[in-house]
Amino acid sequence: MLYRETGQFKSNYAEDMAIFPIRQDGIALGVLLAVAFIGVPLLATLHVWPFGTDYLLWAILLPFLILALAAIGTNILVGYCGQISLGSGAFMAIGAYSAYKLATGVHIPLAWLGIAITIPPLPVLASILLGGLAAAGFGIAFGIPSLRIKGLYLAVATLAAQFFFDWVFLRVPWFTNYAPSGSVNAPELNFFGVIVQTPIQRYLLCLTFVTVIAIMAKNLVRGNLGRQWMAIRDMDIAAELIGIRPLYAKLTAFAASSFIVGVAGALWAFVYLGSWEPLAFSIDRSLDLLFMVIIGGLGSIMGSFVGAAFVLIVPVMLNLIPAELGVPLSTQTITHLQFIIFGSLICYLLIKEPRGFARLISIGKEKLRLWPFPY
Amino acid sequence: MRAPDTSEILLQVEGVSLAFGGVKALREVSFNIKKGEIRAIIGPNGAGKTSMLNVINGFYHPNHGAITFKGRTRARMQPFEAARGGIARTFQNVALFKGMSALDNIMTGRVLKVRRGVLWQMLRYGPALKEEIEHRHRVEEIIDFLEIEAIRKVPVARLPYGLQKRVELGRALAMEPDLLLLDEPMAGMNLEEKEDMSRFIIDVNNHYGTTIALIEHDMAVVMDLSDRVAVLDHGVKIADGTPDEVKSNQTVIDAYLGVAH
Amino acid sequence: QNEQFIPILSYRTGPYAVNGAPFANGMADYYNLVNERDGGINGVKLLVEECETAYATDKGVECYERLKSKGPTGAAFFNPLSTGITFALTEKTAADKIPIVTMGYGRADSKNGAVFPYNFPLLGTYWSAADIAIQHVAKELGGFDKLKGRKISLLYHDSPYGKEPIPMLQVLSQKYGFEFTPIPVTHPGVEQKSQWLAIRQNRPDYVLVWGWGVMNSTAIKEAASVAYPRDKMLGVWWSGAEPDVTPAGDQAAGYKALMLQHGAGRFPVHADIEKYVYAKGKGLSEPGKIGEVLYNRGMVNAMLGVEAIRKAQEKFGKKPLTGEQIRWGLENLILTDARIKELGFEGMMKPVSISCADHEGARYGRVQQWDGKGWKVISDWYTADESLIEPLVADVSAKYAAEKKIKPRDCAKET
Amino acid sequence: MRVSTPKTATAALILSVNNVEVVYDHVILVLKGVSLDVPSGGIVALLGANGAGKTTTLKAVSNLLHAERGEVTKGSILFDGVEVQSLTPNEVVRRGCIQVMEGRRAFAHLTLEENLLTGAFTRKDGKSAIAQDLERVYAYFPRLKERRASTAGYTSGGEQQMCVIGRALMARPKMILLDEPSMGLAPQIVEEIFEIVKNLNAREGVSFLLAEQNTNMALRYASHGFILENGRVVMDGEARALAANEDVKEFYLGVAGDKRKSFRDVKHYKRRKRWLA
Amino acid sequence: MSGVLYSLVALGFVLIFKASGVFNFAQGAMVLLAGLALVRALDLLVAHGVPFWAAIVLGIGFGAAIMAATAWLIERFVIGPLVNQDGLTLFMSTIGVTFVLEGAAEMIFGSDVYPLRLFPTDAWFVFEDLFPGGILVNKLDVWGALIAGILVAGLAIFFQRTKTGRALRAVADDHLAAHSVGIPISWIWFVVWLVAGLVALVAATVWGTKLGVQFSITFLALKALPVLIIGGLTSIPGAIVGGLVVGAGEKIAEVYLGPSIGGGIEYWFPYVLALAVLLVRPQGLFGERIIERI
Ligand SMILES: Nc1ncnc2c1ncn2[C@@H]1O[C@H](COP(=O)(O)OP(=O)(O)OP(=O)(O)O)[C@@H](O)[C@H]1O
Ligand SMILES: Nc1ncnc2c1ncn2[C@@H]1O[C@H](COP(=O)(O)OP(=O)(O)OP(=O)(O)O)[C@@H](O)[C@H]1O
Ligand SMILES: [Mg+2]
Ligand SMILES: [Mg+2]
Repeated sequence: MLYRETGQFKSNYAEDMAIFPIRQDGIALGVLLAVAFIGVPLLATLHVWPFGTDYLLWAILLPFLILALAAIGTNILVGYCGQISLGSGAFMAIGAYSAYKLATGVHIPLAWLGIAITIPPLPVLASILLGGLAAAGFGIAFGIPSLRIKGLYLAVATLAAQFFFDWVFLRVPWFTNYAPSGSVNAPELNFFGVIVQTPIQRYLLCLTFVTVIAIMAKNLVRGNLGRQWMAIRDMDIAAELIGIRPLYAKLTAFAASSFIVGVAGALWAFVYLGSWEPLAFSIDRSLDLLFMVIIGGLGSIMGSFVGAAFVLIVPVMLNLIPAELGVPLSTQTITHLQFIIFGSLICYLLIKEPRGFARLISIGKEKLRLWPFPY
Repeated sequence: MRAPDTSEILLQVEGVSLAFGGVKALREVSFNIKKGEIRAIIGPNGAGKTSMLNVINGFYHPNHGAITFKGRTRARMQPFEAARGGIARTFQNVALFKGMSALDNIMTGRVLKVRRGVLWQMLRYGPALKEEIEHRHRVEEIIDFLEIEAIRKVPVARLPYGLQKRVELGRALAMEPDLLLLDEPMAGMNLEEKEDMSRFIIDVNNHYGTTIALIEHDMAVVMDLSDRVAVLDHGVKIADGTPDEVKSNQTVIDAYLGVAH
Repeated sequence: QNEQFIPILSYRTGPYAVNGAPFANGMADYYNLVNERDGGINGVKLLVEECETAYATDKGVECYERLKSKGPTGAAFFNPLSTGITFALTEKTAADKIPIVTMGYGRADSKNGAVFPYNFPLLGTYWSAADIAIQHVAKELGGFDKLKGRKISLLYHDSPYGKEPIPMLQVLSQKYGFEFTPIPVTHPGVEQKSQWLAIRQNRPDYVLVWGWGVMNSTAIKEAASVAYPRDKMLGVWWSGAEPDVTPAGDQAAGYKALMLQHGAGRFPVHADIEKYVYAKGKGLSEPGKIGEVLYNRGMVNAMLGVEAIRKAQEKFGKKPLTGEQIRWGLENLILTDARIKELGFEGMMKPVSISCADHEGARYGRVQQWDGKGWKVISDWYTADESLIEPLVADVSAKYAAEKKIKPRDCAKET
Repeated sequence: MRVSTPKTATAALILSVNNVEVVYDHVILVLKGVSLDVPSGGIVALLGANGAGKTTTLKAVSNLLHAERGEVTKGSILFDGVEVQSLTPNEVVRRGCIQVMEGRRAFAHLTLEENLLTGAFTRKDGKSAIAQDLERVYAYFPRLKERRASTAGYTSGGEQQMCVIGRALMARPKMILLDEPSMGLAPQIVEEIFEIVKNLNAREGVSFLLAEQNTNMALRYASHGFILENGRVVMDGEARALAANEDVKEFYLGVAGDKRKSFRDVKHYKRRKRWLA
Repeated sequence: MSGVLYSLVALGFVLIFKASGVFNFAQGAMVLLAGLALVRALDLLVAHGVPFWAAIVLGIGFGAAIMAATAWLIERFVIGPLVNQDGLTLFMSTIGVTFVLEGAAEMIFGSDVYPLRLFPTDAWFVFEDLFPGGILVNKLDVWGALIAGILVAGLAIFFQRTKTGRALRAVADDHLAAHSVGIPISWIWFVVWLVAGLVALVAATVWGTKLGVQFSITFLALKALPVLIIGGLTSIPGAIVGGLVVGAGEKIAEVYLGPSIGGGIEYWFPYVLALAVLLVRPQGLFGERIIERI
């Protein structure tokens, strides 16, 4: 009885086009946002369970938010535009390192021209956003081959970006400001005078980024551009025949996706890690993001969140459980078991619902609407 | 009621040839489509009908020959340019966007009409929202017209074949084209549905003045609906004329119809 | 509860598991020994928990967050066994006031306790290692003057770990006039063909190997295939354990490596471990691997931690202590030869003396050589040259302090 | 509504579908208890509007629903006396029941000839017998022979359709489930196909279950017909009786009274007859 | 030349892709599993005094049995239930399989480095007078090339000439339609995964000799991808040609470009090469054309 749309009439298209046409969904989202923006910080400040320690905030919520953001970006490209990319990690890296360079000041001596380009250190917010833009630029460049290369071939081709940028940030000392170890430190997180330092501040910062970008992404994907992406994804030839320019659609998808992924990369580096090396953005990260998107549901913003939560939290849980239960197994065995269980879980989920949690949720809702009748 | 404007030629196909390796799909085919008419193209399987449509909207580039559309002659163009010029089409093997709802599929037909830029779309506020609603309005009209209100929000992959064809027509209509190319729009439909579809085609033609090129194997439909019929066989045009002329043409009967209808 | 919580960040999976597992075993077994034999430290039991990092920085950070406030007083200290994780944690540990012990690795400049109050690169940094390595090369050649004009290459794991020694080696090459070429190897290091072709063309007099995990054995194999003499290869102490040479079989014979003081072998403390831990079935290692290089290193590492806690208890009482208190213990830890003997580590290490200004505590090293079956110590003790390292440490750590707006402590005022 | 006497219970049934219910995706109920029988050696037509559930019924019979996330939740399907649900799809084919799927699903990267040969996959009667059948299919569809070496993905819609029908014939089945065989084929080929159906049925005793929109044709060649609407059988009976039924005549055959009406003259908002509300 | 060793891994990918449209990321893990099974059985047998040659035969037999079991399990529990899903889902499921295989292999057989010595590994140099350094030829590479050549010839004939080969290609095109004509997909997939498993076993003997059998072998999967893509996902001979192109390409790049831009190019160069090849031929050098028709 709780979940019924009966009695909710839509008198105009605007209402029908709302993010959640069914009122209960909208209310649920409102509650969620309130909890996220007010409840969590409040509990954390008061150190109320489960926020007794920083662990939940630092090690779960913070990475969850940032990776969810990256997953949204990946989802735009893979889920909405159908261009499989194994290079998201590289674009996170581009976002992170560009933001780092911009925040610490850029100096490019062009000796042969006798001049030098010098940009003074920019504010952190500007650096992060510009980092995203830089990622978008490279995203476009690496998106160009997608006009010819399709499907899994494209996936492997995007690995070129992944490995190339891994190498660049490892071997070109300019990007790390000649840090001898190749590991760089994030600048001070100064947002208009507020210095973000405590876990709660970091959390709120990321939450704001995520909320704003998620809403904009949602608007994009349900608007004209989003429809073009999906058309290209579902059948590129037909899309072209109804007047969609593949060049435009694919490159905008690459740009939007890389921008979001790049911003996520900058946040990951600045806000979460604080100090990082290229390995933080390796191929494993790309694969993780792809997992999040697929398990969450291709072509679903909501799904990106669920997917990120799953991929991030399940291994942690698997890690915690034996310790809590006091299972008398060697650490080695436990770790291997975790691998096995996590792998099996992924396979199980894919079999159970190849279209991910988003689909499970929508089936659930449909059932709920029909309840108590099975069909 | 309807009097096709015989004077104005909308599309002229001139000596088009198309070959794939050894296969000659089209050989020196010439014909024209006049503004406002319903033009049928028929012929046996593999005659080159679909290829002809593909040439017209730029998916295939002819080896020889030229296409003149609205007075502009082109040897090759890109499909999206054709779409911009006002050519819309449906496909023989339904080519809907499988992951989207019927409504969204039809909305994609409006892609070329959207004026607000990406930033506006991202905000989805004010003018952007207003524009989106306008398009939605147009699309709802088409949905009404095609009587598919009930399946608006259903992902098209779930729809039965016949309804998919209807959605596809809706998508083409949403483009408000000057020339509508229909590739076997009635395959896989039963009589009642064919009647409906005929009704839609005639209405589109009457109300919006859309010119229609139609490929169909159901002779009854072709004969009833079309103003002129071109017949292809093995890539060659073997006849061209009014339905009655074609129907009684012996070459056509031998090559295609089998028994006189 | 009367328990002191000690986390172990280990990696028993992934490409570096081969090296990570024996190290973690050594640590865990020693803690266990302290519990089983002594009933803890002055009655305070050690509560140990492992967390798998797979040598990945972000996992390491997650483990850190998870474990840092466990137990009645929070984590005693962290041993990340990864230079990358060390970099990522340096700032956090300082904020959380938990020491980070990086024995024989970590950032070399963090020996400066004035700027890095919570970092303890015990027993030797990579700069010490680089200096000792060059001392040994010079000795083999017949004196420092013979270094002039020689070619020395550094084959390194392309990560913060492998890059650390480069600045020091550059200083040394300036000073002694040898030609220094760094050659990076990409993680995980199974691909070294072109590096060795380059070495073959360049014919350096010595190749220093700064590898980890599979990279080491691959280096030896590739050296064999381009016929580069194995006895001209000198690995750092992380490139000188059994898993680094055994996969290369006979080809490894002649290969040399630095020792972080200790080598392989069994000492009195091992007998205790067998008696108190393995006899009760609580040991983690395969019995045959007790006494291997990395196992021993894990033990030494654990021992230093235990002794630091003991030291801190002297000041703060025989109860579970906080990280901040244990930091004091570390900073004032002094192990004499007598104490080392008492602990059963005699022959494994030299005395240690840690202070505010010197978080390294000792910088001795020896060289061992693999004869095809086992490691043989082939050199005397070397001591790293303070006069070269100190300026570099001061310079780099001052930069860090400036960047992070840290006001260095005045060590003269610390007691 | 039954138009004529129920099917003769005496004739051996090759296929019997009993009260089958099919659900897609766990929530979409498509077949709501469909029952139909095909007598051994019979030709049965399955009629109905778009979305009535014809394709679903056929897929249930050949056990292909699993792959589309559908499942039979109720009822049973017996082919040749064996419960189909307990078989794998390839066992169903091995037992002699093959389906021609809707939508021209030729193997795109194989040539037309290779496509036809895959149809003979389950056969064990030797190369020459297969070669013979290949010739027979080529005789039915000369166009296929002409284009035998072309990659199926590039052939025209009609060519693909002939190819999949030919492919099924290559299996020498006891029963063929034909889903919209006439779709996209030129009129004389359609005639040809129904002649083939008739011939195989008469000469080799192959049974057919035919989902077809071309009601006219279907009822002309079938012995029985079932009309599906909305996942339920709403009418069945002998083909001739069905063809004579006034409702069927109007809505499926397009003959009002005695004369076919022109497509131009259909009324806009036509009254629709539904047997079920 | 050394690129050919990657071909051995790439071959496993091609087999499975060609027969089921599954892009099998787990190939590297399968090499690890096969290698561990082999080397551990070998060690055990030798330790029990079985003569070396007999131990090898038995060890390979044991490895093959393990691969057969793996193939069966994968078909039964992962790929089989995923019939008719799109390529991406299948691809991701094989990454799940990778986790399981890695965990299981190390749990059962241990996670140390196990030396394996089945082929000679010494090298000789040719053309040294032609240019500095000459060309390094490792005997192992020669063996690898030989084995790869034999495998390729055999498998190519199997796919093009036999009824089963044809059925395999049909399955890759359209799972559902293959079902409908009675191709027993489960059985076919089992066979293919088994063959891929055996190819992995062969790759493991060569790579195990080169690196020792150990976890890092799983990274081979990533190195084999460009080889695979250059040759074409569906072409068996392509795997060899891809290997040669990558092998030659990365060395030339390292020699001519490396010094000027800082070395380590071979890490990404094969991918850039693959990208370049794909831009000219989107289906790789020998892959089947990607059909675009409307
Ligand atoms: N995979 C699927 N998932 C969900 N619903 C489906 C699926 N396939 C079919 N349906 C639904 O099942 C119903 C019956 O479809 P079916 O394809 O059996 O109809 P049909 O009678 O063959 O129609 P047509 O004549 O158009 O082919 C339709 O309403 C359709 O929406
Ligand atoms: N891209 C292509 N590559 C190779 N051959 C092609 C291609 N496109 C079409 N053909 C061939 O050209 C011929 C004409 O095909 P087309 O699709 O135009 O036929 P059609 O008249 O539409 O037939 P149908 O009524 O069966 O749809 C066919 O024999 C087909 O195999
Ligand atoms: Mg056609
Ligand atoms: Mg159907």
